[in-house]
Amino acid sequence: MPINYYIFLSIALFSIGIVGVLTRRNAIIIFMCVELMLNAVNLMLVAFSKMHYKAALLAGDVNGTAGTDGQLFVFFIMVVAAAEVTVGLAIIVMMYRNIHSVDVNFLNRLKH
Amino acid sequence: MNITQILFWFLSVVAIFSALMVITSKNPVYSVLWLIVTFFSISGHYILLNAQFLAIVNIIVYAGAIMVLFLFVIMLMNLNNETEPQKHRWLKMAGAVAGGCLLLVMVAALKDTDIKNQQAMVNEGTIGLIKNLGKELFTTYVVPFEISSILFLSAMVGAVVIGKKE
Amino acid sequence: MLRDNDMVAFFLIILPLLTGLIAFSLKEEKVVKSFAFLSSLATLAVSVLGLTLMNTEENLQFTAQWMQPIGSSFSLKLDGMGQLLCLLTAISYPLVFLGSWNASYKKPNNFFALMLLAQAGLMGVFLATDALVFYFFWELALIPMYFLSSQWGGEKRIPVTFKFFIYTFVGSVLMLIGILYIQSKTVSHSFSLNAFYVVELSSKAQSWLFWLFFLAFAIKMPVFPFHTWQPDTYEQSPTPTTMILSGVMVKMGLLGLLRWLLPVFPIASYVWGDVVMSLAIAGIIYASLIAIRQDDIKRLVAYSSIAHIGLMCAAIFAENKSGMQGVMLQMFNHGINIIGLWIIVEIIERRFGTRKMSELGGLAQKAPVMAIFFVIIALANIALPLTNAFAGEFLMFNGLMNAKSNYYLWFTVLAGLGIILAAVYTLNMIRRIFYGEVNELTAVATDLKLNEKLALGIIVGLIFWMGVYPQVLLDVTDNFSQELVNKIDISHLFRKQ
Amino acid sequence: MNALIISAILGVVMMFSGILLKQKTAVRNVAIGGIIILLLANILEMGGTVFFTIDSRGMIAFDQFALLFNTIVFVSTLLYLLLSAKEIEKVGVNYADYFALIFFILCGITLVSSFKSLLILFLGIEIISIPLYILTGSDKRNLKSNEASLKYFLLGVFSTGLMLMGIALVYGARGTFLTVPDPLVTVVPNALLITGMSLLLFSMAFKVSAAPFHFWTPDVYDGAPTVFTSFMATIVKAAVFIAFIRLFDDAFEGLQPQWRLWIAVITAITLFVGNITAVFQQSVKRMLAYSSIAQAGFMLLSLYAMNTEAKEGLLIYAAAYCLATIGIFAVLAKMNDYTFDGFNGLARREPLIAATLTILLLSLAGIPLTAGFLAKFYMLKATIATPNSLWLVIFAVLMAAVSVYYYFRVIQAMYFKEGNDATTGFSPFFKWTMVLMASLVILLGLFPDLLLNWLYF
Amino acid sequence: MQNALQIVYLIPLLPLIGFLVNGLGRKHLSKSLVSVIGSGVILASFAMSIWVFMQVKGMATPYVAHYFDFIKVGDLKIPFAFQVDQLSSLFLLIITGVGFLIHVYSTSYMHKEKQEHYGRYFSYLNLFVFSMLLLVMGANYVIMFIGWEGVGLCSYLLIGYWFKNTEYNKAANKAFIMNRIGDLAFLIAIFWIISRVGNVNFNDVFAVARGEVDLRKFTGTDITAITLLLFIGATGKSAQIPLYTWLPDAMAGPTPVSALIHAATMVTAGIYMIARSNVLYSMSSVTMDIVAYVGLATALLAATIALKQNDIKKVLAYSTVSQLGFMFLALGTGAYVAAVFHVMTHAFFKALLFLGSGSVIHAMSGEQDIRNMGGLNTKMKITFVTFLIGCIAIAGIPPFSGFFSKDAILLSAFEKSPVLYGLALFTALLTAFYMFRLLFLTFSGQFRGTADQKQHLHESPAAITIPLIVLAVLSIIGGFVGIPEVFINGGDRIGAFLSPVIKPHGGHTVSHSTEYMLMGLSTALVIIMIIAAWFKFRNYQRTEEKGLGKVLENKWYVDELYDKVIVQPMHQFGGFLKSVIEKSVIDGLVNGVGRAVNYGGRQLRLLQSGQVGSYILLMVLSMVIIFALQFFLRK
Repeated sequence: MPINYYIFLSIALFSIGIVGVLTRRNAIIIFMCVELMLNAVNLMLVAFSKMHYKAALLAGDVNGTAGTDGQLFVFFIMVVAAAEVTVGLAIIVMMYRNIHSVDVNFLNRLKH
Repeated sequence: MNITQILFWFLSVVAIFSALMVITSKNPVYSVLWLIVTFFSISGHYILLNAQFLAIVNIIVYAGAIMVLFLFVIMLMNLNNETEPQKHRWLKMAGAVAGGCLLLVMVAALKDTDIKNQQAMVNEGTIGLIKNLGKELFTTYVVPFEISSILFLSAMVGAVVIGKKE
Repeated sequence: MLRDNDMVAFFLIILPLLTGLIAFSLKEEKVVKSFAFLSSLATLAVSVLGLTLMNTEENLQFTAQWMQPIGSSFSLKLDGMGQLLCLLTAISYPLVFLGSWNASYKKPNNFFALMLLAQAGLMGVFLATDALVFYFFWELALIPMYFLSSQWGGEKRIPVTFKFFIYTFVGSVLMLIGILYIQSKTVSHSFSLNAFYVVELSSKAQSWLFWLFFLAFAIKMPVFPFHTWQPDTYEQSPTPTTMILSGVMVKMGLLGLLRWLLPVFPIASYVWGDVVMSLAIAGIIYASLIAIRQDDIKRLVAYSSIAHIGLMCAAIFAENKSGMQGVMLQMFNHGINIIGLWIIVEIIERRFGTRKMSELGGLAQKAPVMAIFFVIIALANIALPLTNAFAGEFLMFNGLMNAKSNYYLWFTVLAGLGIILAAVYTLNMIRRIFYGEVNELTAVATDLKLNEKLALGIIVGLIFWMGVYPQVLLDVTDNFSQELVNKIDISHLFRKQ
Repeated sequence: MNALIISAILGVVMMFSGILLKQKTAVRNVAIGGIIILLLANILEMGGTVFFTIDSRGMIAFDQFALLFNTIVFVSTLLYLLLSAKEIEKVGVNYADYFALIFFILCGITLVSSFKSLLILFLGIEIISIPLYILTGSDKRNLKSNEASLKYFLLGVFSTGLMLMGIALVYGARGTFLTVPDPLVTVVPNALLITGMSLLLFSMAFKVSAAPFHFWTPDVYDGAPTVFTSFMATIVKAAVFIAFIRLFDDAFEGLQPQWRLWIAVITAITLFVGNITAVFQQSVKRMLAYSSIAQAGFMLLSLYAMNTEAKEGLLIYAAAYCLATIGIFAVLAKMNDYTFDGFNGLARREPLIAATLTILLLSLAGIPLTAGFLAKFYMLKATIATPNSLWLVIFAVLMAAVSVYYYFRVIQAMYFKEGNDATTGFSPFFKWTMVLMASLVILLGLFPDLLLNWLYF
Repeated sequence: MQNALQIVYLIPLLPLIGFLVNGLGRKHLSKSLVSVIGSGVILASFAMSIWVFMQVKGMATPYVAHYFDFIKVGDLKIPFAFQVDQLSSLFLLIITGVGFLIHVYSTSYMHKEKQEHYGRYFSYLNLFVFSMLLLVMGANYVIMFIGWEGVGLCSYLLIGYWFKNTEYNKAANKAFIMNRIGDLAFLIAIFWIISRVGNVNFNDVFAVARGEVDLRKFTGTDITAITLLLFIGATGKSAQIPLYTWLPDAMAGPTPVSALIHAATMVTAGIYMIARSNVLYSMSSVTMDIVAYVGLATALLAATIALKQNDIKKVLAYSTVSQLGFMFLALGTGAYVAAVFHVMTHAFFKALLFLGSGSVIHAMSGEQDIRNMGGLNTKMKITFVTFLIGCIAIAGIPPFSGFFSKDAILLSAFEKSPVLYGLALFTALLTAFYMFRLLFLTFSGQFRGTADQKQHLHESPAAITIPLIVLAVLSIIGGFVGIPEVFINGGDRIGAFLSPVIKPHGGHTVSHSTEYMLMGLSTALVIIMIIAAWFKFRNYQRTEEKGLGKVLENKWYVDELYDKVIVQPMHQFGGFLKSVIEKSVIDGLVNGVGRAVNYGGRQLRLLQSGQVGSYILLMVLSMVIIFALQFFLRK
């Protein structure tokens, strides 16, 4: 597949994630939209990984591992995302315990 | 148009549609579910790209573990349509327009790259197999791998600190 | 090679610096007062020593390695102007301490320590031949002054001195940019003064660099219209601080012009000379007219100082030897005179609790000695012949008259109006404070105390000495002025074209 | 490598020390001992003694620059712990865990100061960020702390998203995550690379709180427990700066025409927003938050100039800024009243504290004889050496003059105003540590070579 | 005999010593000691001056004594040097001689002062003499200027001698400031000279002016400018239009001071200066005309004012202004010698008149208004007689001194233009009229003062009358040194004496018969005026002045005009600068920057809304903008 398709698809997903972050007030949903953004990145990385692999093959590097790093990076992103989710949800829950809401607009004691 | 292309377009449409549903669903639970759909379609793309390991991990870790965690939390808080806070209409518009603009400029920027004619190899290529990836991960990438354990440790300590009752 | 003599410059800085730091730890008021006084005397001795050593073939230089990688070194030089201004600083301090001996301050240790630190800073500014060192001391002199004024000053001291601080700070950081730019253009990437003198700058670059530097100096002097911090600050500061501020510190700006501006940007100085002179001379008249309308003695003296500095600034840009020598002489003499005035103002303020001329009067009956001293110093301040300021002003006017500018006659005449206006406000001040009938406030006045007499006596002695034989100071700076005039001579550029 | 591994181990040690040691003093001493070990190990590595030789396949490079920066960080952390470790007690019950998190952050800092791969950068940033989210929210019953934590988290992960997108695009263009690409493979600057670089620029700007990505900073710094604000506003921020400059120096040097202007614009906006907004603040803590934005603006100049002086200057800046801000925060943490009025009359009650605080504030304001001056000096010097940058320099110094305004408000309050707010006592140890801080600031201000010579031996 | 010139420095030094001793010791020295020192040093100087006078008589070139370099900058060398020649030695005599008499007079006149003020007074007098000697002895313009300002200072100090009185102090200030205006012009002239000649020594300057030095040269403009500036300086010191108003006010000082400073010596400094610079003046006809016209106008104006003044000293003061005007007329017509001659005779009779008036005031217990006097001739015979001699002398009746000097001036005016002559003659007649008005009002008729004053009327003591007598004698015979050639062959001794300094200008173009006729005319008219005055004021009745009389009494309202046109506007402008420009504009601008920053801070922090959504929105928007610009700019 042409790499452009993947790029545009990823960017579209990424932008949808951003729009979600911008349009929602629920902290959890916002967080989920960020996860969506991360997944868009993952998709793009995998696509690039295969693109570089193909390029390496075309260049004659038959046994090469070109492109594995992209997929491994996705792996690390997942690891980090998991860790983030742990911490993030903990924070959201802590917040909820205190103000019984997950609405980020309630968060305005700190301003100016 | 071969089957791969058909699958590609199908998965793309599903992914985008479900992503849009994530951000537009009023009920948080639906959002989670649509997000899971999105993840599945992305996993489909992985499989299409012959990145089987990632496809599986994506489903297990993301759709399986993480999203369930989200679902748990949402259920725990008993969030639903009624409790879902809504932004002002024009704020939403502003957000959508801003995001749309970002999409536009990025697309505009990237549409003419010199790699636009390069292909991503689909259906073939072995690097996405767990054997290759595992070898790489435990040789070249062993240092980052170990480092990510520190990340987990700190996340764990953090979760304990935040979650522990005083 | 470091010769023994070369340490003089270093001692001039290190002596007040160390004693200043020590003074922080002294608690007893009498002790710290005496300590500071002795320290200032020691500095004076060193400075006089420096003066006597001037006849050696080379000027006294001190260089120590410091910040080598960025092209700086801790280098000092006791050239003619340095000797003169260090002498002024060194003389001022004992006079200030002596003249305000009777005043008492809370936390005297901090007060005197900061005074001494300021002295170190001033000395450094006058001696530095490395732009970075110069900048360091420039700020170092400012900080203690700020604290002195803010802590021991009048009612509105905090906003007023803060304005002073920010104002000068803005000026100095702009100068810092200029310094950095020039440094980057020097061949050896050095901050040394000599490298600055030979740096090749386009006339356009000179122009904007000129203004960056000039702004810093203009604020410090201050030159109209950058002067508005000055009367307020002088008014609000404790008088010993005001003495140093007006007597010595404003000379930093003049020194800056003479050492760091004119020789580094000869072309721009020539091009912008008329503008600067116009500003300076506008300032003379402006400040004098305002001084006429003042009721507060401190403010009056402050405005008169602006006028005097304006003349010096204008004379500098006359760019000839007469003007330079006049400025040199006047820098010293203005310092002496204005310190004398402040000493008396402080005495008046301490005795009567007011500085309003409208509330004073008839002091000459009760305190004739004070009146005599005041009249002599005030008249010296308006440059009566045979007092110290005359020769300086004479040379400055002569410089103006011989300036290369097309408007030299106008400048001279307008600046000359300043002398007339100076007479107006000075005589009115004398009349309103000392003459006329006594009122209930001044009826109980007493005359000067011994220490005050001593301080003022020394000042009056200097006034006449320098008035009758100014040559003694002119000789000190003669070489310096000549070299300066040679450096800023750009006539060879015109010949080429 | 010494520091990386030892700091990770120390993190684990601290985790267990909470269980094993009942005495809080003991935990504290372990932490302080640990940081000293860390420091020594790092200094030994600077001298060439490496305990662990692990092949990171070119992803991590502990060069002299990184090691020196680590030293600065460890010294700062040591001083931070000496001054503020006691204050951490007040935050919550998980005393040892906070130290553990701090050590994990240090581990992250060693990563971001020495990365050669975008992956390591990413991991390092995350290792720094995740504990910080926690530390920010560690005062659990305080709503402000909660709020700060959640804001920081949401904005943080958003910026992580941007960073990852950037990394992905750069990977797409270059085919590798290494920041120093194979010189044989020349990649012409294409849209992919530039977009990726820009996204990395944005996310790094976010991390260093450069305007207009700075919005989290005041709220988070204000809401977080003061001791942790101190840590994240200084050491962490400096570390991210090092990462920033390393990233752009290594990876995007060839793209300078594409990013230099934007850095300049961001620098100017940051300076403006930071300084101007700080002017009107009533709380010293919030003022310091804005001031940290302002200082970031100055540090960004090093990025803009990107020459030897800029890099040296950034080290000095990091040191100067960390020392001064840590000291000020340490005092602030002991105050009852965080407004400017809370400092009224401090000079009368605590002359030594006031004097040292004054020196630190002067350093922040960039007054000569302090390290802060030299730091700014280096920045300006580096910037002025680059062509067409005069406007930026003049703007920067004018803003520096504005900064004098709010720093001096504290000095004015301490020295020139009367007040009787009884502050909790400062122990002699605290006082002498403050004196040490102030002396370091002055020493560094007089002899920057003491620090910089380490770079070249 | 060479010695006299070698120790010429003693002449000014002695008064200086007197000043220092009296000034520093004023609290400790007794009054008599102060008197002895004060007068003694002047006497010694006078003796020295005579000695010097003897020696310079035949000297062809001036003697210059160089002491040290006052200022030396590059090529500019200003030596501290004295120059003794015929002109200065003549002035030395006048200054020390008249000065000494006035010192003696003062010992009695001021004896009621407190001890320390007495000492102060004498020290001021000595300082004044010192300054005046410096002025005339200076070998260059700068030393002259030093003395020039010095006499201004002493004038200031002495006018304000009674410092409790605010009006006096204001008069003192006025004197100093108006002098300073002139001084400024003088200074600029000096600088101008320096810029052309390179130094200010008289000899060098005149040599350049005469074209005796190659390379350096004055242009016509230079000469005119320099001479005009010098003349402006002279108008300040010598109380000419427009800077004359200080002199009448200066009468606030003790009467001997008025005699010494404001009649005999200081005000003649301007004459001396122009006479000294005659080489320059002769080269500029424009300046000469201006000098002549200003002099004449001043003479006329002051004479008209003097007609209606009632303060005895004010009349004398305006008379002084008027006489000085005459002298300038002489200078302007090129009759330098006549001017110097008139300076000398004027010194005698004006000092005499002032001292006489002092004697009267003394007797009248401080009363100065002549409307309250009258009939003093019987009570104060010596004073009356000497005063009468003074009046005759000033009125210009032969053979009293004033006649010869005034006649020389009139003649020179006539040579220039009959119109000038006519106006000058008219002024001379006015002089006779108002002087005799003064005389008659004071001494003849009935006593119009209070009974108390009448009781105290008495002749003054010897210390007062002796100087009067001496001056009276001088007023009578002083004119003989300048008897014109018409009368005696080999006359005009003063002209001959001064010829090395002031080159005699040709010879008279007027025939002897015309000269006789003019003399006769003026003498006759003067006598008629005196008689008219006698009839008018023999029995004076006080009346209110109306019309022109009132204008004259109020001195043409010149003071008021100056106040309205110069002083008040300046004051108001100063106030405007202080309260509007300084406060609102300049400081307002500076503070405005601060306020703007503050305002910016207040507004900008509102961006920090506390809302996560808006933060992200702003971030995304910035990103969009940067991206857009990035790619837009690249294309």
